[in-house]
Amino acid sequence: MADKILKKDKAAEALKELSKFRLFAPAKSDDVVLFRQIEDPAEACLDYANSTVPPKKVVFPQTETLFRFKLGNPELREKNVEEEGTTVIFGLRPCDARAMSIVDNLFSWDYEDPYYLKRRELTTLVGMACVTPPSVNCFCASVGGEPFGTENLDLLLVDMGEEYLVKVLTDKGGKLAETIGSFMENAPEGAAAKAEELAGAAREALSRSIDTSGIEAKLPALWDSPLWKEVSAACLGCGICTYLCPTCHCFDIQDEVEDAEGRRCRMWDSCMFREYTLHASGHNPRPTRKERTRNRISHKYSYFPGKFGVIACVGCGRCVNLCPVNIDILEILGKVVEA
Amino acid sequence: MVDQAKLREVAREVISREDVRLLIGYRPGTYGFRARPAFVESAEQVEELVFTPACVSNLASYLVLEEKPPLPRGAEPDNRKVAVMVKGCDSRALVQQMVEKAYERDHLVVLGIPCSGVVDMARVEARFPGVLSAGSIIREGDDFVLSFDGKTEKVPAAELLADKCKRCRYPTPLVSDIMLDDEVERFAEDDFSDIAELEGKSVEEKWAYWAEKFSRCIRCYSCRNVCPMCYCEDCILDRLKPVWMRRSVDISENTAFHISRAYHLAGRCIQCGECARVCPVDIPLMELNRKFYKDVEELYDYEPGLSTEATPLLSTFSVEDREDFIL
Amino acid sequence: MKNPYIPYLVEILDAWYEAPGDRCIKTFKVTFADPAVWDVWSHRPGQCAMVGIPGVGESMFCVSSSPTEQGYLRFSIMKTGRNTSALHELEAGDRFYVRGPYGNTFPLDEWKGKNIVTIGGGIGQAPLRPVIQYIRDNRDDYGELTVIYGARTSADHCFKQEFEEMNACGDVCCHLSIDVEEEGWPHFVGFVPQLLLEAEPKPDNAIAVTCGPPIMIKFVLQNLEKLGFQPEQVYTTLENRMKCGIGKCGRCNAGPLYVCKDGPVFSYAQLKQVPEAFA
Amino acid sequence: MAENTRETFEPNIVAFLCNWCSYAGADLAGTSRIHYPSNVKVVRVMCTGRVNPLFVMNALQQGADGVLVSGCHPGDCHYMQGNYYARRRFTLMRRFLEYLGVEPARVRMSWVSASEGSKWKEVVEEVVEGVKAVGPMDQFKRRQLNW
Repeated sequence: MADKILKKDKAAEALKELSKFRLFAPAKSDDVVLFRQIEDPAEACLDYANSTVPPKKVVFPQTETLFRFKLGNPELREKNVEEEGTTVIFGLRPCDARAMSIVDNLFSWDYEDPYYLKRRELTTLVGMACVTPPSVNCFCASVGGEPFGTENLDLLLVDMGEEYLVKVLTDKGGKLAETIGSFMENAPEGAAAKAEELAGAAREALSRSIDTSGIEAKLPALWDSPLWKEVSAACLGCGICTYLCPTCHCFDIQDEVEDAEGRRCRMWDSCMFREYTLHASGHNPRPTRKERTRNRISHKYSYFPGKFGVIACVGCGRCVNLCPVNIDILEILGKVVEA
Repeated sequence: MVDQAKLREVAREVISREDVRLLIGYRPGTYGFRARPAFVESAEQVEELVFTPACVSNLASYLVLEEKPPLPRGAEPDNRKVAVMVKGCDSRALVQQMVEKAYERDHLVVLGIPCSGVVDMARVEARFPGVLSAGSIIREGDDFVLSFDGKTEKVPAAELLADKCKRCRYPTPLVSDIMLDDEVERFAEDDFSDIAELEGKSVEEKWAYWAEKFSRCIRCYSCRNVCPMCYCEDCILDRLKPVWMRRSVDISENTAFHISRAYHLAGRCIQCGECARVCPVDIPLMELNRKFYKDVEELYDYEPGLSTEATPLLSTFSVEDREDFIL
Repeated sequence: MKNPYIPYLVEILDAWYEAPGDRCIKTFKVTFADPAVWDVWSHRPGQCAMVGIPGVGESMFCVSSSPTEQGYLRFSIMKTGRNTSALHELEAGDRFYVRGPYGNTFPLDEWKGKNIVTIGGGIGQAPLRPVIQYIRDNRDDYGELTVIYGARTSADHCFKQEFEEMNACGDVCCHLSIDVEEEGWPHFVGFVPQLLLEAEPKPDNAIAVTCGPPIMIKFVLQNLEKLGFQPEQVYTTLENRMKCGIGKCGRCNAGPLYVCKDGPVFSYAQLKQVPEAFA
Repeated sequence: MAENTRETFEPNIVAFLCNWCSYAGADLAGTSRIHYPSNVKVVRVMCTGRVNPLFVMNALQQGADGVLVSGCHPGDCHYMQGNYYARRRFTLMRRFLEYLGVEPARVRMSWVSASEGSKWKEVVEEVVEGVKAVGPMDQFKRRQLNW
């Protein structure tokens, strides 16, 4: 399908139309932007930098039921993800969309994870290109992304000032575009070229970068390096860097019972927590934050690429922006390169 | 403001002492205006130390955060002292930790920094976005002077000051071995006006307010981990037997988490504001802590973190304690 | 495709205690409630399964029976936490849930024609039991079988009867030990690594498999090296906390390895490349 | 549980009673055939000092509409001081829960001695009336959200 134009004053109507699906869009709560299920287009905030919590939570909810049961009854009732129906994530950043394609590797290797994959199948991703980098700590271009990246997106919106240029990237995107076709018009000649120009400028505007070549091989060799103690000294051991990472995917499984009914559910977990690896015997293979930090970096930049051929980091900068003590993954990687 | 050269000189002397193994201070961050904790183990490292209004962290947390895995057989633990730089508010955490017997006074060398207020980094970054190269913030009278990318900007202090500083009762450290500057007179009072409005609302309005805040919580536990008073080795949040708080993230468990966190700080919170600062989804955690703080002061005339001779609030009582609600 | 998170219901055919104490060990002999599951279930020695009770939780245990034992699965479980305590409450006729089998297996086909030495300590014998059983059921395919096993006391010995049988039958060379002297104990007294030196198995055309507490494994590996075993000849199993069992949740990672998928069986040669494996 | 309307609402009250005074007081009410509302579910503890304030939170999560903590009168604690500590803890907890939006009527405390069977009746009546007036607890009860 040819490129379209969605005038900004029509955006609300388009969102209204899309809200017949399960529609997630960035919305403001106080000063925090989070992806929320939107019923009223007025809640959406499309003029935003980036969401604090990545939209991974739509396809990989922080807590989700795997199956339900009644005590004393052997029947296990599987959660039916299909029931959630068609889902649209509107206005996500290209890095966050790319992150989902990275996580897809994990959830589909060997055993297929039915919950995640079904949700991915049901979800259409409508991206919002980064005309200006959302933060000084964006470094998507260093890890295979682009401010105008289209990877894994079904539609890409480019903010051209008065209007959005809508690029249709997949059939799924095409179908979605049709449902809001009446609010859009054909893109005038030159719009694509203007978008190209903006893309180039956005790429130029990225202020941080890292040369990742060689890091994958180098990390295992730095196992005993003193650098890990140095970079983890300030670490508080909280879950910010992992929970807010669009590619982090570790989870815990717990059973919950309320009266005679129960469920087995899974919830995000973080390798930065002490309990994460703690054995029942009291032994902990990663006894301090030093080992946990080493694991976090190594997993993203060495183990994951070793297994799936892609770095498990999209350069969104959240872990740098939001770390309470300014632990900076680019600084750590810089030290790895230098070491 | 603290003379940076003097600060380094003192730090050099302290870390050179044989009975000191570690000095915890501040150094410039990796970008923009940020500053971050510094862990100095040798005299060579002192050159990077700074103290500026960007030094927001409460370093007292690190005294109780250290993880001590079992030592290899035959190895002796390093029991030498730890030196730590503290602002007025941070020093109260040390006092309260000692009240609770987290460690002995002579475990520490305290470098006190009389402080006229630190910035709210979120406000600074919102006002001057996109600053990557190292910027500096200094205090000049009633203004903060920010220098970055070759520019200098003067901003009235009140516009960038952290909220906790606007009501700081104890700008000068209450405990110190070496004071790095002249005492700062109390420049603000705390009348709890920030929570008065909410206190005056109906229970329905209150719950609507908190339900929205708690529903955002992602349970990263940064508020717990950053807190200098949250240092139980075995936290009930991590307990699986019994399960106090389920790990599932929903309004019920999130509320339970916030009640537990705040209650465990009743009569212990020393108002450093770190929890609210680090929360990635901006839950106003200090509004919870301050409710307790206010009630404790009002009911029991008690302020935590003022004297190492004090008894923890809930380990004591008075026969005369109010009981007007008891049937 | 079947949802891998949904477990199969099993019924306990028989259950008995192997060892007493706070951390007692109980063996469960189970079969699938739905016999049709046997058509899709096939495990090999070394493989694991998630065992649990809805409402309590799940934990990973090795299947301690050999596939050559038809019609049932066995699990030997030490009481350490919430889930294992709940499992220990169960008796013959009760039911719980199992999903799997997970992970890789001991390369028993590659080992054909070789002498096999198993070195186990405490509950660590559970993953070795299917190896021993498998070899005994395919006795002509393998050379000598040497079983070295120790536990703290004679009461702590798992699978006592089977050791007695093995001692009697003569096709297995059996070495047993306890840590501290006991009256009437006819075998070795001391730790398993010492017993290994005592037994002195020959490295020629041999494979050594060891399983037990980390500290024991550490010294067994050293002593096997002393005896001339090459890292390629030595196998062990790793254990980490696990939640999903299917290579998703990330919890069992030891360096780049997913213990639940790439393991639990590893050769010492492999593990030498992964420092975290011995952390 | 059947749907409750405000009119027919029968609150679920969890009462933590100390072994020495309030439990005995409630027992006395029973043996004296004093009728009192059956809404309270009693949990006997050795002393109100043993009642962790988080029990209140947990009870409200699990479906209680109100919580009552009851112990010996000040000065009469079997362990000398347990009720004094409890008094501080619940004073703070009650105010805090009110601040979060939990009606104070849901968190009550009383002193009932072993001889006060009739006071026990009055306390229960007052607590039940109070909770009835504010209706079912639905702020942060564990609900089967998205189960």
